[in-house]
Amino acid sequence: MKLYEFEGKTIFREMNIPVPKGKVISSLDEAKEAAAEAVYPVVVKSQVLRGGRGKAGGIKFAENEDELGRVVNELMGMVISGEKIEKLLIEEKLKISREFYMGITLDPKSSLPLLIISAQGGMDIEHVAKEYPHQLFKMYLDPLKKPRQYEMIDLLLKTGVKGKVLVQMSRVLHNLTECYFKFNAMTTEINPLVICEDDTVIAADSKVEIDDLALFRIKAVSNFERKEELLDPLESEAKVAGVSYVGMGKGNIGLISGGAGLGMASMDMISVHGGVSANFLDLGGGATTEKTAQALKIVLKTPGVKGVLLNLFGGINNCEHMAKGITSVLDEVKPNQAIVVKMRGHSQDEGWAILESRNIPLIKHGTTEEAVVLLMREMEKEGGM
Amino acid sequence: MKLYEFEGKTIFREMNIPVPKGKVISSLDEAKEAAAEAVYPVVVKSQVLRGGRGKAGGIKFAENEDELGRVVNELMGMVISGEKIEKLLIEEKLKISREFYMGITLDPKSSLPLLIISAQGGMDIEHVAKEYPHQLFKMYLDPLKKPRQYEMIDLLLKTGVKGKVLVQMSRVLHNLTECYFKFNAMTTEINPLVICEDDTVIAADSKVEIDDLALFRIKAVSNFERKEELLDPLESEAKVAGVSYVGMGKGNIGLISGGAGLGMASMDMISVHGGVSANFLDLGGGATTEKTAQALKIVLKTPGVKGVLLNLFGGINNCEHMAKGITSVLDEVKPNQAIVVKMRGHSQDEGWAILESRNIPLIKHGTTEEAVVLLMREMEKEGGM
Amino acid sequence: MAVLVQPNTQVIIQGATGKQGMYHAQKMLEYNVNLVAGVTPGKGGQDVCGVPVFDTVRDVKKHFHVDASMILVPPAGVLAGAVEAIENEIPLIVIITEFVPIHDSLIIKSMADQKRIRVIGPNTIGIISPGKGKVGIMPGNIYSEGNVGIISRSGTLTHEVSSNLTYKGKGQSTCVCIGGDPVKGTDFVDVLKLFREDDQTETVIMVGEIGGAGEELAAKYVMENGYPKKIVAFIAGQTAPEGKMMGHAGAIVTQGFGTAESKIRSLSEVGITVVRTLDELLKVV
Amino acid sequence: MAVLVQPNTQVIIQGATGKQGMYHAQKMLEYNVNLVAGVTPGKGGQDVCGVPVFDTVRDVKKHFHVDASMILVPPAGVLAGAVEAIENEIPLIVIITEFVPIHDSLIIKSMADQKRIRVIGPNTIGIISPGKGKVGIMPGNIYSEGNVGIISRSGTLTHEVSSNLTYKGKGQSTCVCIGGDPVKGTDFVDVLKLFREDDQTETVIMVGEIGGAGEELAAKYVMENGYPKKIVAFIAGQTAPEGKMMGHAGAIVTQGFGTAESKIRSLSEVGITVVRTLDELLKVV
Repeated sequence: MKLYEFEGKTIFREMNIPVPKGKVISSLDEAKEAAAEAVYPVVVKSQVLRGGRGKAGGIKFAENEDELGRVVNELMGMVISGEKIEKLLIEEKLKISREFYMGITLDPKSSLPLLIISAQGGMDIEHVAKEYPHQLFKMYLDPLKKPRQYEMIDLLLKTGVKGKVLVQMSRVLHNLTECYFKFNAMTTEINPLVICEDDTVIAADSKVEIDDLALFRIKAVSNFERKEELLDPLESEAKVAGVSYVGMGKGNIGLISGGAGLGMASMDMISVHGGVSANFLDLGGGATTEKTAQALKIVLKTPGVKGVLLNLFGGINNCEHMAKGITSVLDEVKPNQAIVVKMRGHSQDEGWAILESRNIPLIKHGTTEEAVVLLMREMEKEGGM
Repeated sequence: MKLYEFEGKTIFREMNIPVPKGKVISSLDEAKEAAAEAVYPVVVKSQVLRGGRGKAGGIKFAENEDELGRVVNELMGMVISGEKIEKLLIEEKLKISREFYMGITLDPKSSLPLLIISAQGGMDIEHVAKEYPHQLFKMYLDPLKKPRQYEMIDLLLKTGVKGKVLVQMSRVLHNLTECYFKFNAMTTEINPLVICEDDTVIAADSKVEIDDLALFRIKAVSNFERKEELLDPLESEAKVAGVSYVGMGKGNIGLISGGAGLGMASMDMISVHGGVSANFLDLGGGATTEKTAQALKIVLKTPGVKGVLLNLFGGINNCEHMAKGITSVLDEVKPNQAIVVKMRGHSQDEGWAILESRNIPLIKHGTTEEAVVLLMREMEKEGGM
Repeated sequence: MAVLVQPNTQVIIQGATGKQGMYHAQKMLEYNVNLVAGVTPGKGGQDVCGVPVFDTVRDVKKHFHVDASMILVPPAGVLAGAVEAIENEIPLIVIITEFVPIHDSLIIKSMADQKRIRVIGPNTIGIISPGKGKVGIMPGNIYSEGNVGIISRSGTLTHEVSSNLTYKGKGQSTCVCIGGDPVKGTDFVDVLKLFREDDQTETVIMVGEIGGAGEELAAKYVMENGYPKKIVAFIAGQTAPEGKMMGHAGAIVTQGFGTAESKIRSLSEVGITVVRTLDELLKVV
Repeated sequence: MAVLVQPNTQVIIQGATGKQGMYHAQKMLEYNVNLVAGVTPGKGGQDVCGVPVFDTVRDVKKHFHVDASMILVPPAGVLAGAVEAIENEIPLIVIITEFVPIHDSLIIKSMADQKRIRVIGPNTIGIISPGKGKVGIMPGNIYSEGNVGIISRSGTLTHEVSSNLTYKGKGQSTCVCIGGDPVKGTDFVDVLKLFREDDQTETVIMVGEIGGAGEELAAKYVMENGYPKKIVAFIAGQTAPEGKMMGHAGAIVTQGFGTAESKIRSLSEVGITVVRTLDELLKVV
């Protein structure tokens, strides 16, 4: 779960990471109130989850109440990379002396959290990372050991900061790592971390993403509102059924698989044979008769789908249950699209028998390629290509 | 800081320790509202910080709204061991099958937190501890390692619990230890921990004490209200001055010392020589000129005090500063009580010179006994005995 | 002699009394696995398919020597279960459960590394040495004994590749599904090291996927240490749409690797045969 | 040769740039202590009374060998400072600061025990080997060199007893103030063991207080191991009012000990001379 900037800052405040004074507004009425209270100049920041906000004009400044009104009117409702701006964060404008970067994320090579700091913060940190990697200072974090204040100071000394700024930064860094662990974050990032003209250190932005799988135990984020994303109707249906759904745009083949790996490999194979996958439904673990049936119904409803490949294994699942799910759909929907099932594993004989009794084209011992080729042939037969 | 039962239960709830459904009331109006909503029978529990509430009649039951009204009227404002009841906790009455004991506190022998459980909980646990110590099961907790669920199960198996109750208890035990560490507790205790007739496990009481020295960082308790304790006016004055004050009841000698150990030893010595300490002020670390002066003024104001012993060291403090504090009081108050100063340490020559210039009876190289004897003599001189 | 699982491996299931635990206890017994006990707190004294159940791992160890534990508990219970297995020094721990929070996996991995205990998973179908035994949930009938070692991130692709090989008459020494999560106890390199020393294994198949760095690290390992056996690799997701990154931190640590192209290039460069389709894989092994 | 502090002991002060840090740096230099450096994050490059200040303990160790650190930072900073000293393997750490949260002391003590590092305090005036050196804040002039070892929970009573002895012409080998907190790095038994082996120390004075179990544990140690030197003990607080206990847990763990009577009885029973007043102490030593 990605957090909006203002949500991340709420968490930062809780973790004693200093953030600018500010107020979130979500309507023009609130804006008026905020404008009357604000101490100018202020910065007005669009609250969106996608990146590139600054370059897209989503951040503006205002010197007085009038300007603020204008800026709010401009920004509210604007669309940035497909995301409509519905909230604005109005903050004191900092007197920036320098901009640092601080971030923690999972390093895929070591499988450890990696802390990265740089005295060259701001929007171009990726450029710095590529062109001047020696200006990035890194430290792996030990998941079993709380971060130490002195380790933070050691790391920061490399950037050349000193005195009061060093002490403040070490606290921010320490608290950011505590935040990373406490909130089960995928990423906690401050860019820029601002050193103001009076040498105070303030987190001017926040990027926090919480591990979705840990949300059940992170109470602090449970009251962050999320509008239900506007899903494709089929995607919503899949969500209700508890099936993972990936829409691929236009395509002629629907794909159901019992795992992401086999699904991706099947898509690759469909592509090799000139087919185009319309969507991909992953039954995951625990595919019951009902779940299999619902997945198949969703795929059959997909506009443009002329054929469906079910590439299944009775692993944690069971072939008999899945076969029953498939035949139940045939009874209910009577589809005219081509359907090919490749299935083996636990209770495969029982499953095969059920499918064969209904003459469903079936690959028992063949490969995924054979299944794809068979589906293509069936689709031609039905005039679907 | 000791927490009221209902406050402890707020924390328990946060830590996923099950507690009975209930409501705190602090007025008869609130009681009426609660009575209308309650599901009877209920138990009404006086919220006091001192022990022995049950035996003193501070817990009562009510079968219906009328009875509840009567019981609330009886309890509200009642005094238990000197403590006036101002809040009541009205809770569902549990259908108790068995009562366990669970507690964690610092073990003075090992200097480690000690977890204690017993299947013989309830009011008489201290009796059990004395007479049947083998019915108490104990485990030291490692301050560097989070408690493990399986260790809790291991410990609980010794009490003979099984099945669903074992699992619930292990969760309570695990969460109680997390609570102990997270809230920097001196003690976290559940007595009784109730196994209900339907095999659910519920913390029927809570005893939580937070380390006062850690309160600055325990946000959860910062909004627990505490009325300023009704202090002796001198005690309040000492509190404002930042001096530790222990009142001793009636006495003729006031004592100021630069540390608790020397203070206690001085009291012991005063007692040996037939004196009675009226109070004891500990200047602690960082005794400035002002602090010393304020402490002396407070002692001089104490009714019945005929003589004052200042038993001081310039250790973390400085003799010169303390001497200036003493003489400033003489100028301001012109006391007629006897004053004896025993003082040495950092800057002792400067300090001694100041006191000698004002003819204050001074022990330089003598013992505390010599100082006490000198004070007694001075008091006789002034006709104070 | 295959790796990790042998005919005499003594196995427990943590979470044996759940629906899946009972189902797979039955399947393991059918595959002649030495399933000595189940562990479920509060269910001590019961049995599953005749196998005794205990409250704690420590209780099991009072009665049985244990070589491996298969963890099949809900995601929120995995951390406690794995910590219990690690601190009771079970040398091989296979975490089947999917949807385990990443921070839990981080802790599990660090603790296991400290104690030199091998964790496989989470989010895996486990390990099988066909004909000898398994600590996993795979259907034994689609696997067969032979000389191909398989390392795969995906459970279904483990099934797919193994069953394809089986039907072509090519058996497997051991199939290790290392799991699909970003943080896993065991990665490609670890299993490559095992297969290197295993006399039964003649060829190794690596089944990778887009994302992560395991395949690139395996290529680096082979470059630095050579490899005495033939390795064939397949990367799934060559036509998958690109994922989205959060913040700059992700971009900084990733710096371009993780794509199918990066993996295929890295592996090819060190002389590993990289096939483009699963069927091609069958032809070159 | 006295214990813990010797003439060549090299000392740092963590918190050297604070008001008290600067004052006691000066006092230590006056006592000819080898004060090699101060540590205050953010003040690296400055100096205190001519002694260089560094940002971290690690930075100090690049330039100096360090035998001991005296910690004089505010209570909320003690945990971080002590952890830094422990993990940088300073073998002797003296925590002067009072009002340290008990849970912080628990962590400090456990970490130090694991690494076999000696922590004195918190809430102590420190250690002095008169005439040789000190890691503490005591006024050197009221101490004198000799053959009495002192162990005291109270800072002021350490001053009192030592100065009384000094004025009677009896010097001290080492005075160790173990501090007044319920959780402390070093207790009576630990220092008794040191004095046991110290040839300079002929007599040991234990200055106890009501509360805690340190005096009873010392009695137990002497009972089990004997003691080759004369021990004289004094317990302060014989006339102090009784403290209050919280809950049953306190009563269960305490079970009667901690009172002046319990301590005096325990110590007397193993043959230790227990005096009733501080003046009596002077007579029997």
